[in-house]
Amino acid sequence: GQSFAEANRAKHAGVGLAFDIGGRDDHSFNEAAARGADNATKKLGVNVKMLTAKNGETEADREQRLTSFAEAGYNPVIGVGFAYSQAVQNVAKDFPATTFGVVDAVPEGKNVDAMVFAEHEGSYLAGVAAALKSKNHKVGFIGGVNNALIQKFQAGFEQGVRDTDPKVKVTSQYLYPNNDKGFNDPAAAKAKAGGMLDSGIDVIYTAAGQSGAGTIEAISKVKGAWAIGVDSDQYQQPGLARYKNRILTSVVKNVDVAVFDLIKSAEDGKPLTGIHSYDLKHSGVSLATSGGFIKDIQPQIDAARKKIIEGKVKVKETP
Amino acid sequence: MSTSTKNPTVDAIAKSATRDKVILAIAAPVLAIVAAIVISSLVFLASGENPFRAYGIMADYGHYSDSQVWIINKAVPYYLSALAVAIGFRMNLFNIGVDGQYRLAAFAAAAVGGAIALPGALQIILLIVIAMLVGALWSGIAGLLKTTRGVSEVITTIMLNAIAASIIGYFLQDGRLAIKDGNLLHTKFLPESSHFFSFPTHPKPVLGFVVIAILAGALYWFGINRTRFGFDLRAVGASEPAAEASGVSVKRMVLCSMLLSGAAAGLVGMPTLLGESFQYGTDFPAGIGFTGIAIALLGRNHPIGMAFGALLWAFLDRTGSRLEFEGYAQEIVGVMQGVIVLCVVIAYEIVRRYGLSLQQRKVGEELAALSRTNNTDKSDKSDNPEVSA
Amino acid sequence: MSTDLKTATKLAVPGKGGRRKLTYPWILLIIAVGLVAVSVLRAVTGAGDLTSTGQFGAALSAAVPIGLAGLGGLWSERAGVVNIGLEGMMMLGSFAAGWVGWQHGPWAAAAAGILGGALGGLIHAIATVTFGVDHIVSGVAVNILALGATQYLATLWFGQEGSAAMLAGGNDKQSPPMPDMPTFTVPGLSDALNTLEGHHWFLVSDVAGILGAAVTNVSWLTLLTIGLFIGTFFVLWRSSFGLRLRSCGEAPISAETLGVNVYSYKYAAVLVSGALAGLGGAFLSIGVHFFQDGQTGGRGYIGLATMIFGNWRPGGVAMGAGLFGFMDAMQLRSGGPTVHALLLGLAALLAVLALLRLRAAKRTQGVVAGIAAAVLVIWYFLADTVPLELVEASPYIATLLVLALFSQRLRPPKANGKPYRRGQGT
Amino acid sequence: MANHDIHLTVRRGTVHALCGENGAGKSTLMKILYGMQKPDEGTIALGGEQVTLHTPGDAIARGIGMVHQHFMLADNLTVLENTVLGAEKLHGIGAGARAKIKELSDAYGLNIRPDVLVEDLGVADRQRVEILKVLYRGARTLILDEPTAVLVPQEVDALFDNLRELKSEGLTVIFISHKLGEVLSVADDITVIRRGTTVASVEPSGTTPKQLAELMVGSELPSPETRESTVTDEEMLRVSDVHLSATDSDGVVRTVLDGISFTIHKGEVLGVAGVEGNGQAELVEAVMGTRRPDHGTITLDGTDLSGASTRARREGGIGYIPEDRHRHGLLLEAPLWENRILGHVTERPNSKGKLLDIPGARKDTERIVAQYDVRTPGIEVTASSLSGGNQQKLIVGREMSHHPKLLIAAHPTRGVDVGAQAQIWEQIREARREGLAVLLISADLDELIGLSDTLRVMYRGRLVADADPAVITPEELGSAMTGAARGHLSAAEEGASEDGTPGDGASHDAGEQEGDEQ
Ligand SMILES: Nc1ncnc2c1ncn2[C@@H]1O[C@H](COP(=O)(O)OP(=O)(O)OP(=O)(O)O)[C@@H](O)[C@H]1O
Ligand SMILES: Nc1ncnc2c1ncn2[C@@H]1O[C@H](COP(=O)(O)OP(=O)(O)OP(=O)(O)O)[C@@H](O)[C@H]1O
Ligand SMILES: [Mg+2]
Ligand SMILES: [Mg+2]
Repeated sequence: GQSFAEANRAKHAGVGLAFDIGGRDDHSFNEAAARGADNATKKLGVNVKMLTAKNGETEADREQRLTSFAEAGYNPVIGVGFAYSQAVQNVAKDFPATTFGVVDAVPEGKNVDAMVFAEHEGSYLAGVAAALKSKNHKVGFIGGVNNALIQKFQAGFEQGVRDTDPKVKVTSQYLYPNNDKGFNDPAAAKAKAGGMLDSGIDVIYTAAGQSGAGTIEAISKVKGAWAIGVDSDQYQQPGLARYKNRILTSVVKNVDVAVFDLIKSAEDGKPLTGIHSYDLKHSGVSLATSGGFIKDIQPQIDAARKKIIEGKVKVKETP
Repeated sequence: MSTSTKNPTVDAIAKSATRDKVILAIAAPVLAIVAAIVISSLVFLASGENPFRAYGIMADYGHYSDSQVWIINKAVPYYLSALAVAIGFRMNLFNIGVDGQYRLAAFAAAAVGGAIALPGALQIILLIVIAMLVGALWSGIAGLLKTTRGVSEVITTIMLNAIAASIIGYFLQDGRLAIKDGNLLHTKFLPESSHFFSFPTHPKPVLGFVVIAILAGALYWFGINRTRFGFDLRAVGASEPAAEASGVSVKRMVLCSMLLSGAAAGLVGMPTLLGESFQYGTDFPAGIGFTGIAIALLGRNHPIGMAFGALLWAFLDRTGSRLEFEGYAQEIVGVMQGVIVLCVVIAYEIVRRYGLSLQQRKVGEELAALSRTNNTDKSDKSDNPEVSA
Repeated sequence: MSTDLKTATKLAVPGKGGRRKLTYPWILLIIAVGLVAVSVLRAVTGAGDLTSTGQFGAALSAAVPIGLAGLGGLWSERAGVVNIGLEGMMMLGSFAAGWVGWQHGPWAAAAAGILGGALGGLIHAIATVTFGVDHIVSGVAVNILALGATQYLATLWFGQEGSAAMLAGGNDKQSPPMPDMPTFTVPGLSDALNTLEGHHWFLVSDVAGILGAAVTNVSWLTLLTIGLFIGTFFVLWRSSFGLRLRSCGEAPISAETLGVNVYSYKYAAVLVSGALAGLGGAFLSIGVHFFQDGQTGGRGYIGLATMIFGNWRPGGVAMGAGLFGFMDAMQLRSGGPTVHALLLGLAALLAVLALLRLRAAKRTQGVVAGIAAAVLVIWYFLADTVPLELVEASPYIATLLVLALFSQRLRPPKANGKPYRRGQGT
Repeated sequence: MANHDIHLTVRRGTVHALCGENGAGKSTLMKILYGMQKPDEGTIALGGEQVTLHTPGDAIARGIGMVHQHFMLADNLTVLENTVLGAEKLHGIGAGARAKIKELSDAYGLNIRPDVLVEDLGVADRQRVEILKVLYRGARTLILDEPTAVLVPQEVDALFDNLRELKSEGLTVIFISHKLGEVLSVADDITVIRRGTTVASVEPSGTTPKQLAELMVGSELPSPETRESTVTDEEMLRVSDVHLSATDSDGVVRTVLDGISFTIHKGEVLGVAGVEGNGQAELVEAVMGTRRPDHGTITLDGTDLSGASTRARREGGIGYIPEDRHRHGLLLEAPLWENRILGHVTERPNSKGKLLDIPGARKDTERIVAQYDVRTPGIEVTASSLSGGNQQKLIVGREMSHHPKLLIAAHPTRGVDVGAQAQIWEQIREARREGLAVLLISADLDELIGLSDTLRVMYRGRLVADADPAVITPEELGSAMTGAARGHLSAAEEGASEDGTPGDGASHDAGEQEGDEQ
């Protein structure tokens, strides 16, 4: 019979934003992407439609979501999160006239804009801050899931600590070896952080999505310990307002910037394609300063940033 | 159908009995679906939405060809999973472990398939056999523990699911059996020879594995209903002591059906592996084993019933995300699915009980009628109708 | 009348041996031996976290939700209703707690969790008791329904654009955060034990570490849970209500002939079961301050396993949950190295088992245990940590092993899972 | 309809007996009196006052107590817990209750041990617990549904003493039994029920068992008497030195069968008597292969079956009428034709090769229905909708259809009405004439004595005595069943005094010298 696309010939409908599980208000990179799109609505007046993944999705579900957007005339269509990598690659083939964007992955395709971030560079700065702030000379890293993306955070952080103060011991652990639950399990992070704190670690950097709230809570129970947040400026999050004085800083991934760039380019008729790396140099990643807790060490941090930007320090992507 | 009794009324009685049977068989699902629609509508109304517009959107979106292809492709693994669960159900075994079994099986097949390349169909056959063997092996542990140590398979399969996930996690790492691809880890891509054929439908192809699913369903039906083995299996399911006394080795049957269930579970991941992804990665679909339980309940372990169940499930999946597009919360689909399963199991039980008492009453009436007509037989005193069992 | 006429099969050989009843001195002795063993293990392997206050505190909080689910299972199954819907009831509990908690605080959240779980129990009771649906089937249906309902309601109540909940930090998958549940610390004692623990003296510090967990930052809900366990024992085994309830799980038709309204006891049991599971779910939300989709993470099923593990008795369930919580906390807190240390402990345990089996003239079992012990020792010395995956799976493997070894000694309620209809007895 | 137009009047302080054939509706009537079932119409008056009984609770509150035909005890609870269950308000569940139980136990000589688990009790003990339960609730009217079915005559006497004692205290007893001798000896009034209605009320003094029997069935009672002996000297089944032990849930190993040896010849019926629970069921299971003996051999028609599976044994020619047809004989929710396949799925006409032959099975089911007079409207109905007797006839038909060499018949007529009973007996006799060997287990001593060519008595897992059915009386057999007599029981006096060792009675082949009945 007839397919949906044939029956519903599309006109330009706006921007389609497909979130990973977590949804638009995940206080993390979904939220950042949404902010970018909201910005575009405000500044460019484009219409934005957002859809969210459900738990336990398969490739087919993700492809369907992207296809729905493309069919309905949304352009560009952006998949937020590396889970959309394969789906974007497949669907982009079917809709050559539509621009697809994906955050955190590099699928192939002529009409695909791959937005990747130099998390390792941001994490390096976090490492610098952690090394300088730790009184016990012990810092910790908690990853949600032991995958390549999170390993970038670990690698940068460890290098940053080492380069700053070789005496400081870094302990890096993951919540789950390969279960996405790791991004969604604050109780586990709380237990893990508890273990680290008991062993004398007093600064913990957590790259584990929503689970990070667990670390921050555990830290709030121990005097003098600091948490380092990830993705968004967690100091500003309403859900964490109670603990904001224990959030040293956050490694912010400016997904909003990337999303806005893509939308703007498409509106301008020259849609971005290919791989776009949002690194320290291009303010794709940054270290948040809310709360002013790192004011005292800002010079050292700025120095480290400069070295990276100038290429004097090369941050590794794998630990 | 003919009966031995010479009484002419009996034939009519038998016919009406068959008719009742058919009516009762349809009554349960109809009752359930009506109840489910009513309850879902109430949920819609309670959340201030118009249920009929929602159903309209779902029906409309479901009828497009791309939706239908999508639904069929999605239903195939669901169906296979339901089949695996149903094999256990037929003898009162509760294989909650289909999820772990199919994932481990698909992973093993993917790992082997990525490493070797046999020519043509050989490769596909090999991979399917490997998957079935691994699935059977994994469920066999539960079967063995049940037969030798008397541990409930409900518990062991739950534990085995978690352990399977860890095993896969251990091997699915760079340097072990996986390669890194961006942020994903997956096994090596299968060679061309392991790609299963597909039907060139429009706009997307229908997975060729649907043929295997249909074959498996037919085999299941035939095996259960037409073979000695199937009879033994059903006997154990209907009454373990009676089966034991009849000469069935219950332990052997438990082990056998656990193995078969696991082997069927091994197929669940194959349509995806051989038809879509061609590798097993961290994003390989999980949770189909649990969906299979729901669908087996929905289809009452009947091959056709489960086919409808699988299609219904896939339809809800497909059209649910359309609802999201239209501004509804797609999670309503989860509520609908839950309500449908609950209504089905309750409706089925009500209808079953009603049918049983109806039959007993009828038997009583008929025997009374018979004994009135054959009143000459004075020693006829066993016709006390038994109504309560 | 010849009063000594007995069933021959039962008394052909007068009962000798068999299960020794666990009396309090025995239990104390076992605990003492266990403590010494763990201390030795800690000293030998240097895995300090094995007996730390933090470890035991975390173990306790990991054990509470599982234990509550297991206790819920116990209530229901003691009345003859298999409850595989515990997982769903936990979800309802944690959802309800998250929903109420951010507006009315953690105590209201706990109460809401209880009600939410009881609602799940009600559905299960209606299906199984009133309609006679197969218990496992109904339980599965409850799980599916609870999952769907919580996800749907979460989008509606927490994630609605611009709603108060969203502004307070909620989203489609998560409720806004709620305030802290107060904890209690026994002043003085806690610090003293903490100091003692810090000295790393053999046994003394270990005991101090363990006791420290019981007096430092303990959630009131944990205390409540301990009370519920003890209360369950007294209600079910020492009250007439409990006697009636258990009789429904052992011989419902007999109970019926004695004027017990079996339906209402089954209803009561399944409702309590749901309420307990719901409280377990609420404990999870309260612990992390919000409800989250997928928060229960299969704990309902694990609870079911601990119930079987615990032989349908509160003491056993508590032990099972404790063991599971301990393993879980250990793998989460310190990961590979500590679990690695446990390899040695397990090897020692197996060696003892091997000796016992050999003495009981069970050669093959003894030899198998011995070989397993040797393999573990070799493993221990060859590697200095164990893979994260093994660590992650260790609680499940432990449960499986325990069930495989001891399942024969379990005694479920006799009419557990059997359909019961009023007035259909013979 | 189980009951209609029932009229029953019971005088206070009497023992009132209720007789009627199987399935006549006695238990149903009593359940109505006890509030377990509701009558569609009619009234119940207690002490002149009209009452409605909705639940057993109502009945208990009005002083009615019932001892059910099947024990109503929870195995995993203690005697005390079983007793106080539902009546906790009276004396609590602790010391008060224990004291009260002791008092009642002493007063009526019941010998109750309150803290034992019921599962450790024997049949007679359980029955006393049941009576205690009723007394504990202060019942003034006791209903006893076939209390004697599982007791040996000596125990029956003891029970009747108890009943007389209760009567003298002013209690009313309603007593159900098939055993007319008993009824006449203990009852003050007798009511007879047939097909769900009362047909007569008689005084025991002016009635003979024969008259009573005719009232019950409306015709003469059939007897299980075997007319001529058909025993040959061809050995069919030989069981030698079988020993079986079982491990219970507490891990205690118990001997269930010990030193069991016997032989059955073609055309011979070997009856095994014994109080239930003495190992008869396990003996049957050992011969059927559903339980594996620790040692010993079982040989059928020259083939050693000791290691064979149940299926191989059935294929080898063992037919089986199980004791509990609902549990072991039928798939209750399956149609009759599937039940016809059960147990013989590997044999014609049920299957060809590995496949079922459904048309064949159906056709043969119809034959069985016709030939064995199974009253059913068709073969599609489920087994559960047939009455007990018809279910049993179907089982007998099924087993006979495969021309077994050995038939194991465990309580073949239990719960079966008189008509069906006669048919089943006749079928067994007929097959025996054609050379069938039968292992008969029955609690009905008349049936056992009447049908058997040889009798053995089982006690505590051993065959302790043998008897000649031509001369033995039920009383003598009963005393052997309690373990009071051993060895050969052919003459009453000798049998009682002979003190043969248990192994003695078991090991000698009684069958061999007893081909000379009648
Ligand atoms: N007298 C008591 N005082 C306080 N707590 C108790 C007491 N008795 C039991 N408990 C608690 O309740 C639990 C009951 O466990 P369990 O059911 O195994 O007891 P039990 O003594 O074996 O039961 P029973 O007496 O019925 O045989 C114990 O583990 C303990 O935690
Ligand atoms: N509610 C009912 N309606 C119709 N028939 C019933 C009902 N309940 C029981 N029956 C049937 O009525 C018959 C009488 O059963 P009952 O148990 O009263 O017999 P009984 O006289 O006690 O026989 P027995 O000597 O075997 O104990 C049985 O065939 C039973 O299946
Ligand atoms: Mg009866
Ligand atoms: Mg009766």
